[in-house]
Amino acid sequence: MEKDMNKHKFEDLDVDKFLAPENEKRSVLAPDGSIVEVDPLKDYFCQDRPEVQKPRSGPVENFLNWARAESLWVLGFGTGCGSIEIPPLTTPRFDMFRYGVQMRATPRQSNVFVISGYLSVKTLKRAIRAYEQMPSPKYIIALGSCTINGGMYYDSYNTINRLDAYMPVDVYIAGCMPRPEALLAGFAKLKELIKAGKAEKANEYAENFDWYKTNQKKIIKDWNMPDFNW
Amino acid sequence: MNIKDVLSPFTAWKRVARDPVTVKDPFNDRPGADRYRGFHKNDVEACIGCGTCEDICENEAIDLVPFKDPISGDSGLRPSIDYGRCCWCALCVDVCTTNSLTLSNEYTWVATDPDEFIFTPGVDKKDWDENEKGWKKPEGNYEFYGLKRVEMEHLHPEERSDSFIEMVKGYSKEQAQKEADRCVECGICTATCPAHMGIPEYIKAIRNDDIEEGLRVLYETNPLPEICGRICTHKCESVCSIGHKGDPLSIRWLKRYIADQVPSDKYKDILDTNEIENNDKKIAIIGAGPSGLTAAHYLVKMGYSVTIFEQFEAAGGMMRYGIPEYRLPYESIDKDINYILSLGVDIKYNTRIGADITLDQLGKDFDAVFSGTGLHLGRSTGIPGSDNEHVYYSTDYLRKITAGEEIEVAESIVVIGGGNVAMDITRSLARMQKVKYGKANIIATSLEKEDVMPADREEVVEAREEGAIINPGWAPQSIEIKDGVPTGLHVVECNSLFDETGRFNPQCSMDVKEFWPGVQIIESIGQGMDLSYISEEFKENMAFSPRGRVETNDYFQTGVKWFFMGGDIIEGPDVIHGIANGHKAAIGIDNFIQGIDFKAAK
Amino acid sequence: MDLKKLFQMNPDRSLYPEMGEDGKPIIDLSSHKFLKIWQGPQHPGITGNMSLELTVSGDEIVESKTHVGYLHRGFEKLMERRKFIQCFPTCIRMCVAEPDPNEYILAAAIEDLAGIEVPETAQWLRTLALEMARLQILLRSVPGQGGTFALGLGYQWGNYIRDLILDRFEELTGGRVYHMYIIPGGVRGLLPDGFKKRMEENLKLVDEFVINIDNLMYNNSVFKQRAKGLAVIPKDWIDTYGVYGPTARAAGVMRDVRKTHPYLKYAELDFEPFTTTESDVYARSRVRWHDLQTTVDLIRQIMAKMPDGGEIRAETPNVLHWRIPKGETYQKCESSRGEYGMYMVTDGSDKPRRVNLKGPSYTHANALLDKLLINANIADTAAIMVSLATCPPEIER
Amino acid sequence: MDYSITKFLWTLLGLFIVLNWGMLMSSTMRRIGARVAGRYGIPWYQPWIDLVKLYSLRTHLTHGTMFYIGPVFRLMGGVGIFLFLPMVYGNPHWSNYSFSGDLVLILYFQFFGMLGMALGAGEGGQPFSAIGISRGLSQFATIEVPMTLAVISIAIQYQTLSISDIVAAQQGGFMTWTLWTNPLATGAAMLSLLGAFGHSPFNLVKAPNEIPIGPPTEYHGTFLGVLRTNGAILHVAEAALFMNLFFGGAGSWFELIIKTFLIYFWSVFVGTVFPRFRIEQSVRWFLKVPTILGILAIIIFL
Amino acid sequence: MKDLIKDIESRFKTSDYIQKLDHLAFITVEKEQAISLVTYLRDYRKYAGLTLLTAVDWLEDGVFQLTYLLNNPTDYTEIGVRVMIDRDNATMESSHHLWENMMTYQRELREMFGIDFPGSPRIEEDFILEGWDNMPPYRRDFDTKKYAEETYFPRPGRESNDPATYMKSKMYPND
Repeated sequence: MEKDMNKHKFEDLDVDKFLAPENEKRSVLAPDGSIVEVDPLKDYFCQDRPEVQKPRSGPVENFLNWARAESLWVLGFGTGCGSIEIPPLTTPRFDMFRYGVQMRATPRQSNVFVISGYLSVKTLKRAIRAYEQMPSPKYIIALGSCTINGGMYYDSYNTINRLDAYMPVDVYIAGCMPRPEALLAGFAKLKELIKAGKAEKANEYAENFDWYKTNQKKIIKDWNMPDFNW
Repeated sequence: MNIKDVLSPFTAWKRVARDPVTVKDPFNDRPGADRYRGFHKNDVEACIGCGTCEDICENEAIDLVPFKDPISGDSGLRPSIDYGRCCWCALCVDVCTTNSLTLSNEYTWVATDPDEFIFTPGVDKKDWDENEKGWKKPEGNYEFYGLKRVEMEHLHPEERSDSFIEMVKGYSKEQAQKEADRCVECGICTATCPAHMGIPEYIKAIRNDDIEEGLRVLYETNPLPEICGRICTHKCESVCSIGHKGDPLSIRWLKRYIADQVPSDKYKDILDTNEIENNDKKIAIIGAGPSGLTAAHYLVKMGYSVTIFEQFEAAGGMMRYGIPEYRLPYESIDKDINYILSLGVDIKYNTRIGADITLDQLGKDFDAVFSGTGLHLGRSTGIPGSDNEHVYYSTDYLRKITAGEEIEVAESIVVIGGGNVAMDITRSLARMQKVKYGKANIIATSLEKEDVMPADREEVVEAREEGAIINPGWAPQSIEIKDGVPTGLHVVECNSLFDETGRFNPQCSMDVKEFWPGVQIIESIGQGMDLSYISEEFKENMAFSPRGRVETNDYFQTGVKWFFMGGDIIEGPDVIHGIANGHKAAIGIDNFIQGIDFKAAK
Repeated sequence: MDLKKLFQMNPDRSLYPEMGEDGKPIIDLSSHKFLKIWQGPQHPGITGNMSLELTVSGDEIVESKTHVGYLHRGFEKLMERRKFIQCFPTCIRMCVAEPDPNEYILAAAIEDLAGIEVPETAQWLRTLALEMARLQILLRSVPGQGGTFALGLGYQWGNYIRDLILDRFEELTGGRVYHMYIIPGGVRGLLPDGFKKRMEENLKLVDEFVINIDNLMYNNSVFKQRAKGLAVIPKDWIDTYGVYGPTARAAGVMRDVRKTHPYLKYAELDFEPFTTTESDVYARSRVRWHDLQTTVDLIRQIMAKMPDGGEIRAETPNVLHWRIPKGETYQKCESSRGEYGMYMVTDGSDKPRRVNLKGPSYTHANALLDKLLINANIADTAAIMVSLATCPPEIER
Repeated sequence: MDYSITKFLWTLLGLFIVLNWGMLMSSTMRRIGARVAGRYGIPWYQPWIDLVKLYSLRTHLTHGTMFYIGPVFRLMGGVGIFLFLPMVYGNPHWSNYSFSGDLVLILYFQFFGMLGMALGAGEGGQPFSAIGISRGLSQFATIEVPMTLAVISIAIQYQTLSISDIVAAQQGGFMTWTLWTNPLATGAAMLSLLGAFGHSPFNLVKAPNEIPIGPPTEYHGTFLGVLRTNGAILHVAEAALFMNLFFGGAGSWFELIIKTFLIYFWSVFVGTVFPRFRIEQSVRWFLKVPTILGILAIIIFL
Repeated sequence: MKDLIKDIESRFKTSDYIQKLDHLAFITVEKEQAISLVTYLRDYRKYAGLTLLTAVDWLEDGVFQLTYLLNNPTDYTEIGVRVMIDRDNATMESSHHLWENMMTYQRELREMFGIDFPGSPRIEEDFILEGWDNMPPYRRDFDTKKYAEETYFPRPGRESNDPATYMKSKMYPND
């Protein structure tokens, strides 16, 4: 698992095998009677690779980093059992809003993706997609032991063992399940990193995009998306 | 639409003036509960590295990593936890044999590096090491394995105190399986066992009710299971991990259980020894004691022609002549020995080396010689009066009992010595007194206090049950002789045996005196070896320790290359060391004959 | 012109969408009258990580397909390679929100097959843990029904009290979410000192909450407008669709394992599960609200009746190599969602041969939800799902 | 009308004040809502940080020209209302570009933002955006009915379409407010205001657990920043409009702050404790009580 | 339940009857008669509810055991009907017409065990797994740990020692 493995083996992938019918090339009869060729993989998805957006330096960037740290918008996507401890954070007992952490319903408006525990292959596919849709700078908090080394499900045929091979992770929180306080501590740690300008994993993802994509496609056989759907 | 339904929701607004119920400082205000299952703590001094935590962990989160060099009863390994796997179920805490592993109530661990989450509790210092709260094994009858030993049935003291019938009844199948079920298969006992027997493996065989497999495991390292299963000093039980919070496993009785279950005519089939390939090398073995028999067994299995020279009329050595029948019946000895002999071992009884045939002659006639002549000579205390004719050595007495010779049994007897042999003679004589006089009147004493007496605890207890008085912690001063017959023993209280440097240096309070009457005194303070069969010129080629013991290499080879020695004269004294020596010497002899190089004699 | 028909609040949709012979709606996507929408897995209105493939015509759903498998970990496979004691931490995670029934049915199945009798005190403690688990989940799911209609306030109150109950769980069991308390053979600890007093304080808050939520939610005109008459389950669906627990009780069918097959100490407790016949979202939510009160009452009864000390675990063989004779059994208990059962087959080895967990969501969220969502408004999807108390991890395990 | 640069600068300053007040108001309202729930809620300065963050995001991707223009239209809606709305009565600096027919223009601007949003969000291609837009447009159409009826009613009452004149007519004490002189129109308008502010039970457009989160689903970064800027301005501007029409206007910024706060609070007061309507229920609701009130208000003054 | 079992035994080819609990019995029936028995129980013996349908893989015997667990909503008893089907040709008659929720069970069994139920609705669609191209995972001969280690490569850098082996290597390496 060396990260310099920055080459992409397209021939390994048998995309057609699992291609969903709605993603197949087809001709469509337009309302005006003309026939239009449609290739959903090209037409419906964004085709750009993610770009490395180098962080600037100086007081302005420091101020912006401060603002980014104090305004963490978390994507409301409970990927695993850890999501059971998210509601306590949004409710009176722990109230994460006072720390500037808020929930958002759509990836386009979120900065923080809390991977709450194990990821099945099926969810990983959606999680990657949600992550790629999030605007940069974006951060991932891996909640629970399963994200670190498989946790309880280390021998399951359907859950990944190491999240860092598929998505760039900023902060790990050990526990099964971690208490809400631990998650708050995770947010605090993330804030610290952002303020120090060290939370640039989104750029790391863009730099090693091919490496990540190769890893992802090794296990997500039913890819059913164009490579660059970012 | 009901107007109440419009208005009643607004009652919620009454809460607007209340103070928020939020935890103000979530990182400090709310520590984990007293029983919280947080991060691991381990008392590395109490931990023995048995690895039950690793076995029970369903996530393979626990590794055993080296912490220090292993010693008997401590594997030197300590659990290391991968928090990328742990699920905080605390089963590892509940199963811990020493109760050293606990969980703290600390629960926050945030890091940027995923490789950081592996640590060895107690070794790698963490903030929560001093945390008193957290999960500990629940109190009460909450055990993952039996802590109570399955009681071995003994003959009742009244039934046994006047007979030499075997007093230990042995386990039934249910009892044995229940006892075997307690084993946690840590394997720490294996290192402590001098013969390094595969203890967990044969216990597992009992559990699986696979006696044949059990016997095969036994014979890998020990060809005298019937004997060992009765009289082994079971050092393994002293380090048994279950023993840290409960009774250790009855490893010895389980071994006996296996051997007892198999009829002797099935041995060859089970152990696959019906056909043994022979080579033309010949080995001589001096003494049919445990080490000699063991060496003979393994050598004959390797294909050598083995001849044993035994001075008495029956094989077994100290096992037969040193241990009373109520502990080790002769049938059991015969069962083991007959099997070994049936493999093709030639035995010459009543043949004494030095007298009937010289050692040099053996060396010429045979390719290698193993000697396991053991400790047969009694030792004297040397106190005034000990040269009296009514003062005996226990070894002689025990041999005579076995041989069926007539011996003197006085009405009152004093035994000096606190070892197992002393208990044997005490209990034997107590039985004979009971037969002869109707009651036992025998007192045994030792230098050591009761808690450090060398004899096995159960021996002492049983001896008392049988009417003998065991009164340890006294130093014999002199034997009072009246008219050429002893009348008793003068003793003073002995406070300590060893000084600070560990040297033997008994300290007595001379003013605390006792006098124990007895017309017969038995000395049982250890045995000496008889090396008279080794000629002086021979001895020149051998190395001796300053205390007069023969020095050998790891394979019990002496300075004379073809001469191997083992058993009580080298290590011990006990059966299991003899067996271990015999086994290893057999390997050594094999290597020697095949010309495989191993470390030469020291 | 039929004026009555024009002003009818809920138009008659019994013939729409048109159904084919195979019972499926006839939908022609190319007609541009239908739109396919995937609701979930990343969707705030989904109970957990699952998704619905909805075909909508306007705001109206004409076909729904439940897609699960986002949380599949293969527990049943994993438990086949774990020893019985090792199944215990594994099993709990099958349904995260209410873990104790998982623990209980595993323990009950193992004890039944191995023939172990659980001590009296342990049985009381198990009953207490199960009722506390029901209490904490009902404190979420009762106001959660309001949450699906964007009434988040009750959810906030309920969750706070739930956190307090979880504190009690932490005291009793050492865990906040995964309690790992009901171990095969018994339980893992007696009540800590002062537990009953603190629990009683929390129960007073629950009593207050019950009244507040009644004022806020059940006597709320908008809530009533939305929930009443929504997703009615006819009584004759109960058996053909496999409807359990409060959902069945809202349709007037008594389904409560605590009453029909009293386990643990339920036979000694005095309670009567609430039933009603409206069978809509409001009725189902109302049944849960009554369940909440029943549970509070049960916890009080348990705390009054249970012995203070005693044995907490029966003697079992060494758990490191515990073999259970060949056999099969089906053990069940009443979770907050309904009958929660485990089918276990053993083959005499130290690991189960097959474990199959059957939760009510398996039928509720698949066949029943697919059926109920037809003709529903897309805005009501979340409400219908929550009213059926779907818990995705127990569907796919 | 004064078109001088000074006037423009004063208006800009007013816009700045309104923007900041809008953000403070929104965070305060959220804190009040949090109090009812029993928690603290966001810090009062959170909207500013959010705004800085949104404008500083590095990724901006677009789904087409209309996607860009949508937020701009939306902002125009908010700023448009502000521009033609006199903020502080009797002070030429704060009367903005109010003119004699501004009431009609403002009603138009209210719809303008929604239309712009529809165009932009439609370009985003998200089905949930489309559903949100269709809901938003149909609901807003029905909100406008009682609203317009109320406005017509007071226009008839005061015989003017100039907001400044309406405010002027209400001067002279508490009891001269439209609230008392025309309670039916006020009622109709205050009920339709619940819909205009988009709190429960009328927050169908963004409905997070139904159609996450409606039209702005695809909007992020600067686009969302613009939308939120507009939100802050729009809420104050709408509240100020109602203040001017029904609650006697404001004699000073302080009075404006108090009154807009209370007017906005009215929607929060209802929204916190009521769930959300379904779209057809919402439409029916606006067409029932508020519309009838509005019609009655007109009938009375005819 | 004894009467019921007698009745069943007289009508169908059954074996291996076990009364597990007072309210729970298991009985094995021949494959050809399985659906008729289940239908009989549902229609004539009031076993109207389907508690579960699942399979057990008896790899050694080369059969799959299907268990139809039915419940009686009137007297709350349960009966488990076991059917042994050939493992190599794992096909079973579909019974989706009996219960609306049956097709979900059959879809799961098809996916996780590879047991086919021809005619069951949506039987070909993925249920839980997506893009799975290996052996059905619930079969006994599928080694989940091996698959997981090869596919998801656990974090390296861990090694463990067995106490007995470690002590041997350190204390008496030559024996």
